[in-house]
Amino acid sequence: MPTDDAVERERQGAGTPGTDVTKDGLRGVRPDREAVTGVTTGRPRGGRGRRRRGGETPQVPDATFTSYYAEPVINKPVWEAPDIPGYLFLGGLAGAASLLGAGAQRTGRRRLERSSKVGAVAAGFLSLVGLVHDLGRPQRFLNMLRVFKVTSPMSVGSWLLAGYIPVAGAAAASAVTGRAPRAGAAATVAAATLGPAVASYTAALISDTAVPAWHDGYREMPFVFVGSGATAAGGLGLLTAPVAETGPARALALAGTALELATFERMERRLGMVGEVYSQGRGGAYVRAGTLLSVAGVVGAVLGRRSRVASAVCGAAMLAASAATRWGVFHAGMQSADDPKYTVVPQRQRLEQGEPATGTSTTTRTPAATTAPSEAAEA
Amino acid sequence: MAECHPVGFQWVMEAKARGATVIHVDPRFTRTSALADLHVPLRAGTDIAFLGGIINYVLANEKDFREYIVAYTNAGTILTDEYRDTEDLDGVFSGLDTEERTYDFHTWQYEGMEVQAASGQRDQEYEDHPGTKKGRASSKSVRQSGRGEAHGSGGAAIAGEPEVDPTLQHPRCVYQVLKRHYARYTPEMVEQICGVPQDTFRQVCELLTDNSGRDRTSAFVYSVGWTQHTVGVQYIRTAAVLQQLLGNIGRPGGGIMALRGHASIQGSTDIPTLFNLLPGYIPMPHAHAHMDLDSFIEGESPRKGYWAEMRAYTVSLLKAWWGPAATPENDFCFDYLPRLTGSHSTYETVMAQLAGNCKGYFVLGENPAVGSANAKMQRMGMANLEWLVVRDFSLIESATWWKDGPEIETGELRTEDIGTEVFFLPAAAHTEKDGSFTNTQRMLQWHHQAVEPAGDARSDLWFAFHLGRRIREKLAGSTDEMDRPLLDLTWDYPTTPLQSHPGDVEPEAEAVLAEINGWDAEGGPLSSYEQLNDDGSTACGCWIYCGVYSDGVNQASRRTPATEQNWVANQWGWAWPANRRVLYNRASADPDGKPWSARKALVWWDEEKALWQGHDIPDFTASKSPHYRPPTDASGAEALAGVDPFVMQADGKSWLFVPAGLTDGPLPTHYEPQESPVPNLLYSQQRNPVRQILSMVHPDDRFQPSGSEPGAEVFPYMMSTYRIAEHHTAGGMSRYQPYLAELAPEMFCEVSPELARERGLEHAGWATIVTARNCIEARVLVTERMTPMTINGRVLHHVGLPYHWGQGGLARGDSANDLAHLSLDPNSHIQEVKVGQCDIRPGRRPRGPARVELVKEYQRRAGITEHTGTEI
Amino acid sequence: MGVKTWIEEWPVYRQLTGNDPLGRAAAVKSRRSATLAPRSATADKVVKSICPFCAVGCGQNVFVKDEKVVQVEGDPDSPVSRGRLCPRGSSTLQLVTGSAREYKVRYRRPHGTEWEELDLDTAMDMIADRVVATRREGWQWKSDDARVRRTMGLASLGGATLDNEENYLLKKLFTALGAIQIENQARI
Amino acid sequence: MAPVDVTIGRRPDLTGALLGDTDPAAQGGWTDHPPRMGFFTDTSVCIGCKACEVACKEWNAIPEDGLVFTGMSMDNTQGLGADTWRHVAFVEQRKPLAVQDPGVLHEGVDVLALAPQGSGTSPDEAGTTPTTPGDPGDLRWLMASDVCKHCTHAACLDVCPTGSLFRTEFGTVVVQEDICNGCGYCIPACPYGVIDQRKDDGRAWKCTLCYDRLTVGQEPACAKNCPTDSIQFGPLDELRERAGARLASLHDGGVTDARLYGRDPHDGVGGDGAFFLLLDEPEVYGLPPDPVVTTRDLPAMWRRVGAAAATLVGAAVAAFVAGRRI
Repeated sequence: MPTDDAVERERQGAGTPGTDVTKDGLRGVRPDREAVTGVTTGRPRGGRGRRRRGGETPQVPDATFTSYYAEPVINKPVWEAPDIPGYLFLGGLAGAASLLGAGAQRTGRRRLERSSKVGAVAAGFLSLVGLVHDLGRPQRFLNMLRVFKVTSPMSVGSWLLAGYIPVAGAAAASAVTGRAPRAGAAATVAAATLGPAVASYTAALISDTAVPAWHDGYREMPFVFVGSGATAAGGLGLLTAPVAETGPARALALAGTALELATFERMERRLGMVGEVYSQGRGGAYVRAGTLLSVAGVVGAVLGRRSRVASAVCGAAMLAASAATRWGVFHAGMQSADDPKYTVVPQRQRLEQGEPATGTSTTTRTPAATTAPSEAAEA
Repeated sequence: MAECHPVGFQWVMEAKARGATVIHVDPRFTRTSALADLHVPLRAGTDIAFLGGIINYVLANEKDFREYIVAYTNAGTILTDEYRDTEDLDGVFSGLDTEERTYDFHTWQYEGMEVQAASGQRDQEYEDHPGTKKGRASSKSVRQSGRGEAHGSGGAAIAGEPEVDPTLQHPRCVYQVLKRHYARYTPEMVEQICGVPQDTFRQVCELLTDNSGRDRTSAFVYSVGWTQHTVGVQYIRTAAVLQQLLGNIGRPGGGIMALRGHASIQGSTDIPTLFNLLPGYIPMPHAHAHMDLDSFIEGESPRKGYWAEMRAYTVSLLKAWWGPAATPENDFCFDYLPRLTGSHSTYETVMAQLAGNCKGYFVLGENPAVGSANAKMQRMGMANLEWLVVRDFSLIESATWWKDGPEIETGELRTEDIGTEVFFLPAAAHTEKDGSFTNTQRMLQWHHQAVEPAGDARSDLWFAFHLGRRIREKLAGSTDEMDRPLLDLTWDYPTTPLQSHPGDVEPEAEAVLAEINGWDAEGGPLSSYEQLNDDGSTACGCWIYCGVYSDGVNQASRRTPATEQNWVANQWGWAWPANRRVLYNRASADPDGKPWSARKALVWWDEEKALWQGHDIPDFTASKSPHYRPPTDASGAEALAGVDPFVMQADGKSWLFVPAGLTDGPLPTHYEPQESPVPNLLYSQQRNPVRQILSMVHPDDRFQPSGSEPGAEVFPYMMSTYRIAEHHTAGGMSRYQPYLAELAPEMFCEVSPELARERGLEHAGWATIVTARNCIEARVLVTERMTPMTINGRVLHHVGLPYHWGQGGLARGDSANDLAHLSLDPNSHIQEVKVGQCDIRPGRRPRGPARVELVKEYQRRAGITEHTGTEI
Repeated sequence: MGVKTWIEEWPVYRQLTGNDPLGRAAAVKSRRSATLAPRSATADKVVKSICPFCAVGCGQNVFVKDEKVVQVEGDPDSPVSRGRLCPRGSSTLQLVTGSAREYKVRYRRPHGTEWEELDLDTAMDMIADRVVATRREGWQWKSDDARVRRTMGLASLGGATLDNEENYLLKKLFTALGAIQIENQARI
Repeated sequence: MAPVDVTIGRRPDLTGALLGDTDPAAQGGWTDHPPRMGFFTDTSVCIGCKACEVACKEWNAIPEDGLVFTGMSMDNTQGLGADTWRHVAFVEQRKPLAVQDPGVLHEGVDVLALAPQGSGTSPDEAGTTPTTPGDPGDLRWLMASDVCKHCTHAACLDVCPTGSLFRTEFGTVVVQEDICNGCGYCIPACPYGVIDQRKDDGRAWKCTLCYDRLTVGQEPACAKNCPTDSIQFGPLDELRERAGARLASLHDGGVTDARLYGRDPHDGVGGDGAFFLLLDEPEVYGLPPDPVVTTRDLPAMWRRVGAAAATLVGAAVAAFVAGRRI
């Protein structure tokens, strides 16, 4: 028994670390940080039977989860609604609307073109407003362009928006005024090129955090987001364009909704326990509302495609659906950040399965190969 | 220690790193316990039983360091046959006067010797001393005045040579008396009294004794957990007995270390702002008819040891204070010293305030409205003053009680009715003034002024100096005899102009230090108290500090880095006496002057050089050979032999048995606290029979029934007050600061889960704690660190009460000291706040008059009267 | 600042031209970061001191800049503390410079309900007057026939937080006044 | 869209830019830089005095962080944040510390009834300071001073869009207060919950490892004040070596619970610049058991974003193709 050995060592004064005062001074100084507690005593020998009853040690019910007084492990985002969910929603709307606008221009759907382009620049701009409004120091917004960081989706997004809003604006202006059609066309192409990026980068933005429900959903989140964006853009088209021009909008909304619902479902399933935040609490309520609204919107839009009113109502429902999805994702993420179990349990499971997160494969030499672990994880 | 002195605790950790075992004995599991190897919870108030049990173990198993105790202690000294132990008298010693509640110590003496005096209570036997003029002052008043602090420098008066049996076999020798006295402190008894399981207790005994002796030493560390009891001095005495038996005094790694709570609390005892002492532990004179300097010295000082030179110390002090006015003809102005008549401690002062006799009050860097026992009485006392001066950094509770004190809320006081005139003067911080602190190791360290104080803030040096200057100016020309001491006072300190306050000057602290150090007839600085004369040719403000300004150099400001000197670090600051770091370190060598063992060498006799040498400065006459034996007519230091390490003691020995100097017995004996849940299992004597309570009877200070007395069940729980790492004492320096306030923002109490369940206390909720004095509320911290104890077959719970809070500052709450009573240690007059009885109930306390009513209801339920708990 | 400098200070430019293409370190160091200097290094003087809290007596270094205390740290030279400080000692800067410090004399007249301001000089004079009067009122030459030569009218509490020199002057003054009810925390 | 492996990294080798054992200062373009500095916090000698919390606040002039009594043992600070850069955790457990004898006995107490989630119970739902079920005669009180980990791969820094957060020449991670615009991105990015936004100020704040002091060779305030040397500061290589030796000596001494946290340069954040010796699982102290820098997955994220964007384009084209019919 190590106890007794330790005690015995101490007693004999042999083999113990120690210093002696001698006539010549102090011998063998050891710093205080080398102190060890609980090695020099033993529990009283002869046993303390009444204190040591074996076999009664209860277990914490959920043995895989302990925490520090139920305090969250990560700090919850300080982002607030409506700024940030609005930013996510409007970005998606803008990006997809730019595509719709370009297509409408190409296929000669003037009303759809105009409303999509105006909607795109307005949404893009408001998205920016939401972002800036949420800053702790809004007057320092320009610092976003101080640096270009590929590692920061927000940086990438800021540069994107900085490029996108002027071209989307130019495209819209040309479409509305009919002036400078060639420049307008070029701007339209540019906006349509940047649009998909604007619609999708926000998925990377929220996934590139330690918020379990966001980060762990990074594989599906971009598809959820572009799907949601497409639904919104389609909805905008349905709401604003005459029935004759809404075909592509309806189709886009249909595709968007299908994509969104399918990938969302897949994401929730894959997330397992963490995915429950998407069906619980405030986040879950928004997500359910989004699903209902988008399904209702799409079904209504298809069935009522001849009715201007029905189309408009369904378009509005789709916009609301897209917004609700973003609000839902936003709040679900907050919920997952607030409860330590969403952080601890998956990590603990990883460890228990002997698959800790590592960077060991960085022995690879090429930069591209640095992605290997996540690829492997995906497989 | 980790709680209250974290930086000091690094040395405990260092010792652990070197293999030391750390045992923490405390009712609570604290930060210290967390790092200790063994935590031993014991019932608060039973330390003497615990330590006494270890003494019994040592004696019964002959684990004592025999050579050490034979040579260096009074183990072999034979006592008079009149002595009766607690064994004979069921818990009291011979000489108890039950009327006066005092002991006559005459029967505690050594065989064949005349009446002797000792350091603690030297004036006790003033009346008996041959050569003193008989007066009529009550010896009771003298005994009650108490001189616990005089232990600070030790000292004892002995006339004649005691009979000694070096074989320790004589039935009346101290060793045998000790053995009989502690024989009943068996492991079984320790378990029943203290709640410490026998196997744990045995382990402590074994660890301690195995680690003591020639090759090893053990140290004891205590704080106010020991002093704040009705038997506080005897707690420390018990440790002293044990450490003597084990040979752990005067040796490296040994000793008993008091961890004191304030930067210069040691200094304020050495240079005492205490009623019963003059600087350097010279007692304040008691009132005796026709007492002059000679009879004072005769009555107070011994023949042998350094205290034999008390006349030189006293005369030099009088010369420092009254300079040219102090002449041999006028007894060096000895008559200028005011005289004591009994105890005038802070608690008597409060009674005097309540009685209307004490009308003016200075509160200087202290917060009695929170920090003193039964703080309500402190506030009520202040409300009865004519004027109050508070000097502090912030508007502490002691300055603001008249507008926001608890009694305003209960309606017991009304601001408009309070006639006290209050002056609040902002104080300067240590960074704004020069001066020295004396730390808990008796080491003076100088702090230099960094900046001048701003606004009206001034140093207390400035305050004292200018107050004295103004008073002297106002009285200038007075012919009234009562003003002579003021007008003759030497008060002409050099000053420095304050740059930021034109016209204002600051006295020079170093000049004051020079006066404390003292000078010779030519005004040259002294370097040692051995140079002091009793003819008025030397002046010295505090003889034990003599040498701190030797060579005209401020030794307290020496700062040779630790890394550039040996491990004793004598070149950092200056420690009294004579810069010695380990007191009585002659005992680190055997009688022949050789270190007891190679690995425990500290000082030793170098035959070749015929000098004491070592790492530390020898606390011994450097050239005195171990083989020196004094001639029979020698006196003073010369009368000490080469084997007498305890140079302040009259016999040069350390005392296992204290024949004189303590008011409450020559040997520590376990008594139950003033308020206890159990009867004393050792004797029928329940409490310390001479504990100090009677002068304190007051309606706001009712005691509770104890043990099996009816009504005791109304207050079923033990309580202790204490400090935590996050705050400083009464909070004046911590609760007002955001960074500390946020660490412990509210008053809380600590209770075990068992107690919480028993009383329905909610974790992180509120509880009300009630005693016969007051009730307070606190947040509840339910923690397994508080453990129930089985005492005498009954499960007992402790309520832990940190006492830092008050109504002021950022971190607020009720003051635990409002619950405490005023039952004091008779030697030191320190209150018993480390153990009491209380009730605890869920929820917040009543507001307004209902708070007072709740306390009264408890008093009624417990049947409390003014006589409760005052039994002898 | 010229356009060239402006551009050269633009981290994007530094990203493109320097060693930090990802813009995570050298390229993005700000002007403030480039000119950081700790106040413990820029102080005018370092004054040796001792911690004012408990009696362990830890060494402190007090850093002074422009006649203001700007930092208080443990003194590594001290054999007592080796440069370390506990939470209370660590808060010394806030203790001596914080907002809780009072710098004005306050006066509460008898039966008053609020503090009033008072000039320090006046306050000292008033206090001296009261000491003289109260001392005389409480004066005793004798008690039970024994000479006592003292006043019971005034008392003092405090000293454990004060310097030795301060305690010395206080004890000296109070004793000369004949006041004996002089106490401090050591009793408590 | 630019995935991470674009060719802008022409001069420095960007191997390990997002994970793995690298020299972060060199990665950041600091040539000739001093050794990487860090903390080794050995909680086995921590006495929980909180000197580090106060020293940190004094040096960095951090605002007071709330006067709240928590019921979390002696911890009223609760966690790291904008106004708390050092946080001492207090954990009361029914577990033995080697062969230390705590002397307590709580036989009749069902800690699970009092705190159903054990130490994971929030104090307001607990009847006692939440503890870990175990033998009623066991008790240990763990204390640990937490701080920013100064990760080798720091997500906060990676996601910062302004370059306010940057890697210093000492390999530490510092917020530049003259740059931060309070976007808040770094806050959820941190896998440890270290950095946070100061509400009235808007900017993000965290431990700087006393960057200003380091520039003149001074020790960070917390490490300097630590009464028992629980917080050790120095070149990371030295600290890692010392920690290994310390771990071995604790294991030899029977403190088998001791483990190092954040020392392994191959963990999910490439090793911490401030690492710890713990006496229980990390989550017991409020630390994530297996943290990963979120940007490890960023390349995959960008690819997914690219794919999603392409899908959107495809959907739009299809919509116009199909739109003629529906």
